[in-house]
Amino acid sequence: MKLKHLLVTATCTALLAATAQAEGVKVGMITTLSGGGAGLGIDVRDGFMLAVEQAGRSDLEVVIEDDQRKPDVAVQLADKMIQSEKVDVLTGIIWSNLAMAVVPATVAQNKFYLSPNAGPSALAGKGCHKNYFNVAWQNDNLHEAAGAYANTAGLGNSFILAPNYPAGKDALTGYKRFYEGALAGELYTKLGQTDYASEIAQIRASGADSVYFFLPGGMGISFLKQYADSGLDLPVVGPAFSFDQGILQAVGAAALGVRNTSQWSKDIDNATNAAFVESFAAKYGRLPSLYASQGFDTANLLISAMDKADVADQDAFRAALQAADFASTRGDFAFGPNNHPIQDIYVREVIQEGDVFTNKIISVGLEDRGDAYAADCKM
Amino acid sequence: MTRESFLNAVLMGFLLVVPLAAWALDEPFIITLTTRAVIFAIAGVGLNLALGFGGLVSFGHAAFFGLGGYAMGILAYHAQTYTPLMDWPFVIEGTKSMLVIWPVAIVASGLAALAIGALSLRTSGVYFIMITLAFGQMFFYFTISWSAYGGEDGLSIYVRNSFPGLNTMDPIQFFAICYGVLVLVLAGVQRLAHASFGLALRAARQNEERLQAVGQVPYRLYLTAFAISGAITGLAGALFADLNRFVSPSMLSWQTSGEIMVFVILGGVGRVYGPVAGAALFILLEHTLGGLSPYWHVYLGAILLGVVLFARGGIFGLLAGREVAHD
Amino acid sequence: MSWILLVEQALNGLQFGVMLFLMAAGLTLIFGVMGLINLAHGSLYMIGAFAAAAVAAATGSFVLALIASLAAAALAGVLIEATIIRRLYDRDHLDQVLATFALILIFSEGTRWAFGSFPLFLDRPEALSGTVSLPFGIEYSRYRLALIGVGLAVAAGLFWMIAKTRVGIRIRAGENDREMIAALGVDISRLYTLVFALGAALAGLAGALIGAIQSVQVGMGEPVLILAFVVIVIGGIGSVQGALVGAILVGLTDTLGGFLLPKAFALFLSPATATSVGSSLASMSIYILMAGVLLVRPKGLFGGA
Amino acid sequence: MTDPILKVRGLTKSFGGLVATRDVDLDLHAGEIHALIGPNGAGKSTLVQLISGALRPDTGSVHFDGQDVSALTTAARARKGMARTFQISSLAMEYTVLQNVVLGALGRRGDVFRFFNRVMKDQQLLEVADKALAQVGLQDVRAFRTSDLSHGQRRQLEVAVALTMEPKAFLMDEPMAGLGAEGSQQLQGFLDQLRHQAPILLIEHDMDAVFALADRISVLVYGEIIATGTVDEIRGNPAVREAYLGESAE
Repeated sequence: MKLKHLLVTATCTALLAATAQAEGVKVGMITTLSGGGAGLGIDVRDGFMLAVEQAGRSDLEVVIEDDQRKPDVAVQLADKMIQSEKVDVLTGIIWSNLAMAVVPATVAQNKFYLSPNAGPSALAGKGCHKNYFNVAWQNDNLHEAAGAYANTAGLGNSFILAPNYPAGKDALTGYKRFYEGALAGELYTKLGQTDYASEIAQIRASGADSVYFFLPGGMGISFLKQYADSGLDLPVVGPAFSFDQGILQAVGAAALGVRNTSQWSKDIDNATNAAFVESFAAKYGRLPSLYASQGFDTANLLISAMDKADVADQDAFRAALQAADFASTRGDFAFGPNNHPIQDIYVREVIQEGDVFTNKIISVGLEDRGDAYAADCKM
Repeated sequence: MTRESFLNAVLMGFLLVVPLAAWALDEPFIITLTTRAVIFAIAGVGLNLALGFGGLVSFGHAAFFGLGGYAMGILAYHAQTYTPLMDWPFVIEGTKSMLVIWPVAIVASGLAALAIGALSLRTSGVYFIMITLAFGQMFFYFTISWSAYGGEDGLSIYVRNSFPGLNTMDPIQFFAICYGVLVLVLAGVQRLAHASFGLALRAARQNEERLQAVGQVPYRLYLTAFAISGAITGLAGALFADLNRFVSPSMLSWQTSGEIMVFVILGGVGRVYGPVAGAALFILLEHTLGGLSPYWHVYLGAILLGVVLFARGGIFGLLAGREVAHD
Repeated sequence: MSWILLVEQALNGLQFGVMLFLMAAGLTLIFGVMGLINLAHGSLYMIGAFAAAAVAAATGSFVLALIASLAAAALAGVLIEATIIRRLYDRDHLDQVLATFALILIFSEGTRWAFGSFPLFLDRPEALSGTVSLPFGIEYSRYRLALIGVGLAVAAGLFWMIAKTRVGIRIRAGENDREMIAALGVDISRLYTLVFALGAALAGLAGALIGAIQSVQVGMGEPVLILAFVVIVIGGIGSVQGALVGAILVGLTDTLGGFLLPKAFALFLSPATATSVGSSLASMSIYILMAGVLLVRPKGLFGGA
Repeated sequence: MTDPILKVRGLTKSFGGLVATRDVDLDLHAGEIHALIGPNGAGKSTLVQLISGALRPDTGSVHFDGQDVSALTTAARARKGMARTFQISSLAMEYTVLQNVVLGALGRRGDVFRFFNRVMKDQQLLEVADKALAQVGLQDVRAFRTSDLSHGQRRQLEVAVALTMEPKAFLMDEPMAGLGAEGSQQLQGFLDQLRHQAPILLIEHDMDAVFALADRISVLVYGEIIATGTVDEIRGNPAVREAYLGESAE
């Protein structure tokens, strides 16, 4: 491939600049800690650092920087981490657009990147790279599970909506990949939109039997509150992003009973998860979210590779990562050929436990799901 | 040598010495950081032409910054995927050469500025501020939904574009290119400020009636200044995209317009080298305050507020005193 | 597409419009009387929402929450007016833009520091939940209907105040001639503080009312701020009447544009393309509206002189 | 008699229902000072703006130097040689005195769209500028910032800028306003000489100056010219006396 050729050129340049690595592993975490969406970054960081602390290793150093959710700042920080801090591994990015800005250049410079959250399709298919590991999910996964769930739940006329940007389009594509019923309507809303009266009116008029939406962050909160207020009582399905622990309390009772898909839930029954939930709550005084679990798993994956290989030996370290020989909060966890997870995606329901709104697993949406792009990946 | 030109020399020397020292000490990130300041300075110098010399408070310059970025992104994207930009009526190929990309970025953003300016200059005052903001937002939302070039995800370019005889992936060499562009732009704007056009434009800002009374039409001067201003900011955008090897709609957000404006005001409105000082200080603040606290925006806000309230004329007003009339 | 849906969308547009008016009225008054561009108006909206959420969480009362939003925003308004804004009245627009931009940074991060990074919970009162049946079989959200009512009532009150009360007369005098009003012996700085507090309170109220059906989070004020600017520019800066007309125009354009444009494009494009092109154009529609209005009337619809 | 340099015919302008000028005829001949007087609110400012092109009349025409300039902009009229000075000094205050006059000369020459010349080193422009400064007696302060000038000096500078335009006629809006007795006296002497360079349409409140300088006087009341004539004719005109007595009785 000619593209590869370009990459090789870049790699050589970077290699010349690189100096001999010291003992141990230095990790650069670039994540969103200020401004809008800071909650997600804080959860990833806290989950990651909890695992690091529990491992108690002196040969693992973590440098954390705030990307302010700005792609150009993230790129600067990646440069800083690689050039000045001389890190071996980068991680932490929450948003797909920031990942698209940072990941290709990072792996081209022979660094490892472990994604604790974003999984854009471009990096799973043609743009995959042997040094890029996704420890969360490919962006489509939760939506695919929702589509599959709709089939088993007997929903045959969905109204689907997402913001008008790439992740939104991927989401609806993912849903439709497994969903077999008819579409009552398909809408793209403005990114950052906060009022959904118009969309809800269209849902009401469409004759749909269910609603699937992907509206991350504040958009989802607004949608759910307004949906509950509209008196519509069609079943709603969404991905876990709008129902995670940080957001649920702001949505309140409006979310009760909503089915959502997630690769993690705090009631997944394994010892690692139970210990994680307990120690996270004890340390930070709040329940962990799926982002926190992803941060925690990412750190444990890294630590498991450190036990097996020296990071200076790239091939051995890569093989150790690929083996994914760690106890995941999700139970079974393995990497596919494109270094993306193969894992179960659950269907959860929002419930109330005392004063706190949280989720409970009701079924498995997709079992051992990889992703749709692995075939395009030539490593 | 006036105090202002002394300050100019110190400033440009500082921007040169810092990365060289960083190069010697093998601190490439400092070089990258300085490069960022230099590119922001170019964008600010561009805006300053409209804002400082013409009195045109544009709240939409991010559109030109982003347009320059996308000109680079699109050309390089087509070059790296080996797909032509256009098949019909004739084939246009992408390119990875800065010497081709820059003129395209300049012309594209200059033409956009000409069109936006021609419409916006029918208004004045607050209305002008707001209509430029509106055009900026239009471009912003357009790029977000422009799925052919990545939409909100933006476009990644794997390797920096090429410049004859230099290795652009080497931070110090890429810095040299940007610094060279800044010097050229500053020299150009300096000449322009002292040329017939500059004399008339700055007179129009001070007193439109006066300019008309000597037989000249302010609108034409404003529009020309706005177009040149947009073109320079567009060039900065192309460099910025190359620095990051990435372009996305965030370059076109209204916060970016605000930031470019901050560089100009922080440095000193209407001083040719003002935005250079402003951008350098801004990057310095961002870097040092960012390390102090996750809530560093509070401090940044307080400093900006202090500059507006107590240091009128920005850094240059503070250090170089009242603007010296040049003749 | 039925016409009932169209009417419902028009109601939604109207509701969006009257809420924008609450924001825009303060902005336009502050500009009209004091000549100030206040970018920090969106922060006052955010403060109103956060105050309401905090009080609602503590007391469970929506009425108290609304009172808190008014009081907190007005207090914040008086505070910044007396310490900072006051120094900006005789500055040019550029200084005002920068200073109030700095205020946004301070308010946003300050709020995040005080309330954390996660969105807060604020719900509409139970009494206003559910829907009401309107004529012709339209089911409409009770809370949104209440919002339209509150918005129109505030608008009426504002018009009455400006037309009939002494404060209103002074405001009108202040809009026409600043020296004149000082010559009349009115304590100008008190009038300015009052107008600013009034504008702030309206923004805070809007924040609380909207916060109940949206997400109460840091940064929520900025998109609304930009829309409010679009509104007052369309209406003519300084004109409360213009703000009302502009707000409703923007509300309807945004809602109906987002609803109708994809359908219109579907008439001659494939569904996927139509949705995408229509949605893109819809997100630009209000800016296109604003540019169009300014090209025909460079000082807005009601901006006379 | 030769054609007038400035010929105004039937100018009418109303704002809403209010008629600001009604059917105004006015001539300015070579070599004369033609004064336009009238009580406050008579419409003098409106008339000046109509002649200079800042306002468009509802009906009527303005001919300048033998051409119909009614459709031209202020700038185009200025380029034809209609030099205007303003009631309130209208100068580029941040510029030096020299920069202001060079701006005038540049405007006259017309090549403002040059981006890389050194305008303040342009000998041709400097010559014109220095000549104008010398004529008004400001050569000693040429490097001063305009905002540092006294009120009287700014008035002189206005005239100097007008001179660089190689004017065919001057349109002077209350040049004596705000000057002390001495300053007025000085300017009066200067204008007396200036009329030989180009005729002056002088809008002025200072009656002593008007009566001392004017060859002819037109009186504008409520937007209409009620009388035009020599100084003596106007002094003896009963309608004028009434208009002015009425004013002074206020």
